[in-house]
Amino acid sequence: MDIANGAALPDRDTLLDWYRQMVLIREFEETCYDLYEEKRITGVYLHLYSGQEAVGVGALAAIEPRDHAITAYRDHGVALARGVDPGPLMAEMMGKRSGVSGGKGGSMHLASREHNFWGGFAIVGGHLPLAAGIALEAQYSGRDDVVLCFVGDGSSNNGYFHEALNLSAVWRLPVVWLIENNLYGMGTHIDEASGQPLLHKRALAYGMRDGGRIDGQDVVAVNGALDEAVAHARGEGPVLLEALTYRYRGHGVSDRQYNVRLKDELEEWKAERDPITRLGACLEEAHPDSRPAMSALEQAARDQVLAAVKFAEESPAPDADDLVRNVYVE
Amino acid sequence: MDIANGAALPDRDTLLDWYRQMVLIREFEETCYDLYEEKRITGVYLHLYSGQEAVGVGALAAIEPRDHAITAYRDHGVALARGVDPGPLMAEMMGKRSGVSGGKGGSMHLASREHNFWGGFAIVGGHLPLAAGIALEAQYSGRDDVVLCFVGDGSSNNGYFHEALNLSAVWRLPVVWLIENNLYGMGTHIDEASGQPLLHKRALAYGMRDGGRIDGQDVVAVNGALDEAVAHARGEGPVLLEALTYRYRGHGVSDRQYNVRLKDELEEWKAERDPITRLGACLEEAHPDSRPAMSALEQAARDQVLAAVKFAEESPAPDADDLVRNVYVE
Amino acid sequence: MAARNQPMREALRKALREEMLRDERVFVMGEEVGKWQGTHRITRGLYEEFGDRRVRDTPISEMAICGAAVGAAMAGLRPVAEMMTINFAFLALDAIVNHAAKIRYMFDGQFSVPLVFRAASGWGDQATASHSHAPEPIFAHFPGLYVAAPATPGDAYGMLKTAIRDENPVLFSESIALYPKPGPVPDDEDHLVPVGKGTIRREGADVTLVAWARGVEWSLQAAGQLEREGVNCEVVDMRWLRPLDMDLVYDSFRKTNRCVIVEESLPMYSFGSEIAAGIQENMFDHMDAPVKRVSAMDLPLPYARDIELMALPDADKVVAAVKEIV
Amino acid sequence: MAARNQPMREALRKALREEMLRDERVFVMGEEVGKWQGTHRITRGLYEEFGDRRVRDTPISEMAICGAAVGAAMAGLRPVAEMMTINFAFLALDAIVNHAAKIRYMFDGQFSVPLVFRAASGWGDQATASHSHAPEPIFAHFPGLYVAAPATPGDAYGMLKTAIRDENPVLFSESIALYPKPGPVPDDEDHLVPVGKGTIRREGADVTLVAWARGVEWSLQAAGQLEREGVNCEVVDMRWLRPLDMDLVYDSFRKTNRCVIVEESLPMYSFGSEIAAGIQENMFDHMDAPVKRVSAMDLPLPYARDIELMALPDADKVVAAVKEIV
Ligand SMILES: Cc1ncc(C[n+]2csc(CCOP(=O)(O)OP(=O)(O)O)c2C)c(N)n1
Ligand SMILES: Cc1ncc(C[n+]2csc(CCOP(=O)(O)OP(=O)(O)O)c2C)c(N)n1
Ligand SMILES: [Mg+2]
Ligand SMILES: [Mg+2]
Repeated sequence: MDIANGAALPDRDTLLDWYRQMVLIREFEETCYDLYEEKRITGVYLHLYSGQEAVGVGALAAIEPRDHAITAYRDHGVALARGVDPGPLMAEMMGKRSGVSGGKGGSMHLASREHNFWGGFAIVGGHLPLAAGIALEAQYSGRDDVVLCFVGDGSSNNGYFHEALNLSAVWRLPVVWLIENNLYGMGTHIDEASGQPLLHKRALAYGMRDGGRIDGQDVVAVNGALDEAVAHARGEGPVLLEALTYRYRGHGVSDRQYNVRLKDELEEWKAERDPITRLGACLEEAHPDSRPAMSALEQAARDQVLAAVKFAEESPAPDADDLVRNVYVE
Repeated sequence: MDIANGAALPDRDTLLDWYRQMVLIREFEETCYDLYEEKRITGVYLHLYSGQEAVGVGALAAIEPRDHAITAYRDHGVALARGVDPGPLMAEMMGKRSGVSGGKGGSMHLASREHNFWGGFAIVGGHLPLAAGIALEAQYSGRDDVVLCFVGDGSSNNGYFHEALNLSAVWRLPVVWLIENNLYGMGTHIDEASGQPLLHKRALAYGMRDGGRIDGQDVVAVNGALDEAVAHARGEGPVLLEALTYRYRGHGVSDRQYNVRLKDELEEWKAERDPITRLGACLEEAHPDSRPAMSALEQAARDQVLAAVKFAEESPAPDADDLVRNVYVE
Repeated sequence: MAARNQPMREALRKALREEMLRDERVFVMGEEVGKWQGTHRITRGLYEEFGDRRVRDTPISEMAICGAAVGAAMAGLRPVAEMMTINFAFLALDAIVNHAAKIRYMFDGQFSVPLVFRAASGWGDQATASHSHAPEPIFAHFPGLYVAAPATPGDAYGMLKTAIRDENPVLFSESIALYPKPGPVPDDEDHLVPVGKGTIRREGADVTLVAWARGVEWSLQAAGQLEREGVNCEVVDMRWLRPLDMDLVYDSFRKTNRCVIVEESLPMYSFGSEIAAGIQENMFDHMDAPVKRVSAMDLPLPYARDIELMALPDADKVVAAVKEIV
Repeated sequence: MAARNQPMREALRKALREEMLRDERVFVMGEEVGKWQGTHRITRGLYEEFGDRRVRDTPISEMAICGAAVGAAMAGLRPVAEMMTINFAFLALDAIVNHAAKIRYMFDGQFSVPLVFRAASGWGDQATASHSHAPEPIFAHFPGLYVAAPATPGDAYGMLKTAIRDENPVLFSESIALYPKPGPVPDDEDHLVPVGKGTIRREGADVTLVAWARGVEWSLQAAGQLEREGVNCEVVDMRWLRPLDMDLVYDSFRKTNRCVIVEESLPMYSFGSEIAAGIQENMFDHMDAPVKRVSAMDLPLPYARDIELMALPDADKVVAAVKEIV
């Protein structure tokens, strides 16, 4: 259950801050799950990040506020780790006007321009060239911002992946392509979807830096690998790497069978590699006095999410005027 | 100027037959060029194979009649090497009803079902999944046919390439993916279009056999590499390899600058690596008596192409009935 | 003919299964169609029954799915390729239009492309803008392809069979909202609905409602409401967006001299546009009033439930449109 | 206003160059736009003048070209991305429709996407089925995007400037057949043609011809022929396929009470359908005859020159259509 694997541990405050983010994400996601069961969140799409927290938190800790993050529809965790307020995020889930996207985007289309969090995209692979374009703007403007682009393992077999990664290599764009390899597309295992299951090796096809495969359940390892990748992207050009991880709530709410289908695998990941448990254990070992702080963070997460739900439920829904607004810039 | 590089040479008849095909292609292409200048062939697209003959001839010699060939719009040479009669091919260039595609397809859309030559496709990358599908039919039906799919270097940066190659790997389809790397898309050099200029290395991204990079101006080397690749495809699954080659007539007839733009490079390829000159020299060295036979083949090629032009010009054009025929199977 | 009441989902599954049993060349491919049982459960049980040779899970590769289906069809198989939702067919537009639809013509009949692209279509249910479309009209713009869009389980059954047996490529649109809705499905394995033939769903003398897929349901509901107010609607279900059964529309219009077109698609360059244009061109002397169109509002679809539904057609909007012209 | 006679090709180049000089954020990207000087020579000389930062050759990657343009636009640049021909935009339909056109709405105004997709369009010249399209109507089906299609060099100049300066994504269609045709180009670097405004190309009282791009030329030719026979045509150039200047059409129709729609596109679910539907709906009481449509024949385009031209519209077909209704 150890993490960091001998690498130098960040200081206590840093670890605690990561712990804070990870328990906040977990609490937020599990609350979403319950709210959906209670039909307080509706719709057909809701893809939860439970289990993958270390990837988002460890990766986003490696970039600066001026840098950029973009992801697919499994976007709650990335939004939270990027520092977006849970209230407007929860309001978005509930389709409220106070949601980050005015209730028009929903779970799959969170974004916060002020946090340089660019979304939240629902077409597999569709956000990859957007990441390249955002990086191009930085390069074009002579800044050294980096774009961190999260990519699903299943998405890496789509044409967008090939074209966007190649373009980023040809133009030496400052993008870190981080594959969150949670082993599955929806139900299809990576071994049955990809001729090359070691996805990071695809870097060679673009002549770009191969950042390797990392343990995505180890927030310290993720952060370390991302630090390197970000430094490379900032100076030299794109990097591709993958983090091995696992989703606890199946593909999304439409996936009613997730806890039956692969029961043993799921239980094993939860029991042996849970990223929060592992970070907690590591903290306790390195800083035996940190249990109370951790408990306080857990309680704070619960309070924060409760407040977010309250904020969301009390917010007004959009109306007929909102419906027709922002089709175009007028 | 030597070829085969120490590999065992095929017998005299084989070499002479390859010589026959290569001079026929060259004669056909150069005649097309002249006919276009004289406006006896019209339109905007005509992409000639002059300079690349060894790739098509060497590769197609490695497959059987029951196997399959498919390519892009630079398709005249592949059609001829597959054994399609020059008459209906030339008639197609001239938009005649006696053309292989009834005058409706033109230069870019040659095909001959009876030769298992599947075309002739004009959208970059578009024929790659078709090749996978044709291979699937063979596999599905329990036959061991192989599909030989020609791919342009520039096309290898398109989404179709990624998706089709990956699918072929996942399903272990019997396809040989042969990149004809003539260094350019239209005007863009491979180094500026591909993050990985050693295109054969992209095999790793699909976990498929890497057939390496071969000298595409050496028909014996091409044939040897393809023999291996075809054997692998027939038994094990897909292979990716590339042949380094050069086009003598620029991208196509719209490319009016080809002989100015890269004059030195062009002259060097012609002078040092011409595939016909090299095969001729090799034949003379290995079989000093073969000059008269070669001359006869050259004359035969001229006669054949002349006859093809005559056939084409004397053929009737399609009419209003042809215009509306074959939109659907009625 | 004997029939059994079944949801459209089951009717489609039955048609697929029977056609696979009937013809060894028919196979299914697409994302999650096999082990996962199909996202919309249309292929449920087929993987277990037919195995992975004939029920083929694919990577998330729409261009390759559609393109490989074209190649396999050219070579003699009869692929049924599933687009998990029709939105993803946007990524494969080139394979569908520039390849499937044109290969026969480009090579002057050397090849045929007997395949079906099944695509789950429509919106509602907060799927948001990029997952909420009924864009069938843009596919039906192109010759070489047929476009099917059944409104009832019986038609879904018969039309899918027709599509599979036909020698031409068919974009087969299935309305997600209709999947659970039941209706009679004929007990006849050779029940075929001819390509390009619409049908009258309800006879009436005052106004013709022309619709497809979900539009038929809204039209029938509106017709019910209007009947109570003394307006007698005839409901024409076009069933195919290409070819279009304009004769059927004209026959009805000759009787009613009034028409409202009802569809789930966006309003511009759409089904309503085409039908209205055809009526005014060919039935000019029979027109007692302008033809009206009811469609989705001209905007991307938002997530929030209330405003999402405002943007969609419904029976009330159809009633209001009819009232404008009677 | 002073003007110079120039081919449309030069007018476009001039607009691009001036906008690049005016606004450092404007840049050009696409296949062969740089060193090769642009396949259609619209970007000729720009690479030499502006360098490879602002004139960017790309791999053959339409999805990435369009998608990267979206990202760069969201981030504050003003990309002008070239599709070598509009057919290749089929490969990028998802980036254009599901991303460029919807991002503003999906995120409720957090982002804007100020970009231009320039696309060389049209057919003729034996480019064959997969390279011969005027599919603008399928793009104009979708809200969130504007669709521009100039018919004259002056408009090409002013509309491209408008498109580049506008805050919304624009699909800018350029008819390949019109590239070499000359016409007056205003000597005014701020000459802008407002989004969604059509224009009257020729005044007349008997019939309204509604057209765009090449359709305008065929209409004007037909109007010339018809004048000699005493039929006086008004020619409306719509200029934008989205938004549509229907008021202009209606104003003209109120005068003429007759209309023929002329376009290069395929006939079904097309521009003609939309305009005809609008007229009958809103001008019913002004209609003296059905609205007629002249478009390409409903088939893929063949290679052979003679039959290819048969399939396309021309002035004679317009004349014949007008004669049916006067
Ligand atoms: C182009 C496209 N095809 C299919 C889908 C349907 N779909 C949504 S998510 C998904 C699986 C993606 O898997 P992966 O990239 O591994 O991401 P994960 O859900 O595991 O985070 C699929 C097939 C889609 N949204 N877009
Ligand atoms: C999807 C698509 N994009 C662009 C084009 C225009 N185009 C035609 S050929 C070509 C270059 C292809 O280069 P390569 O694949 O190397 O083939 P080569 O011409 O060298 O044989 C381009 C860009 C096209 N036909 N299709
Ligand atoms: Mg995954
Ligand atoms: Mg090339």
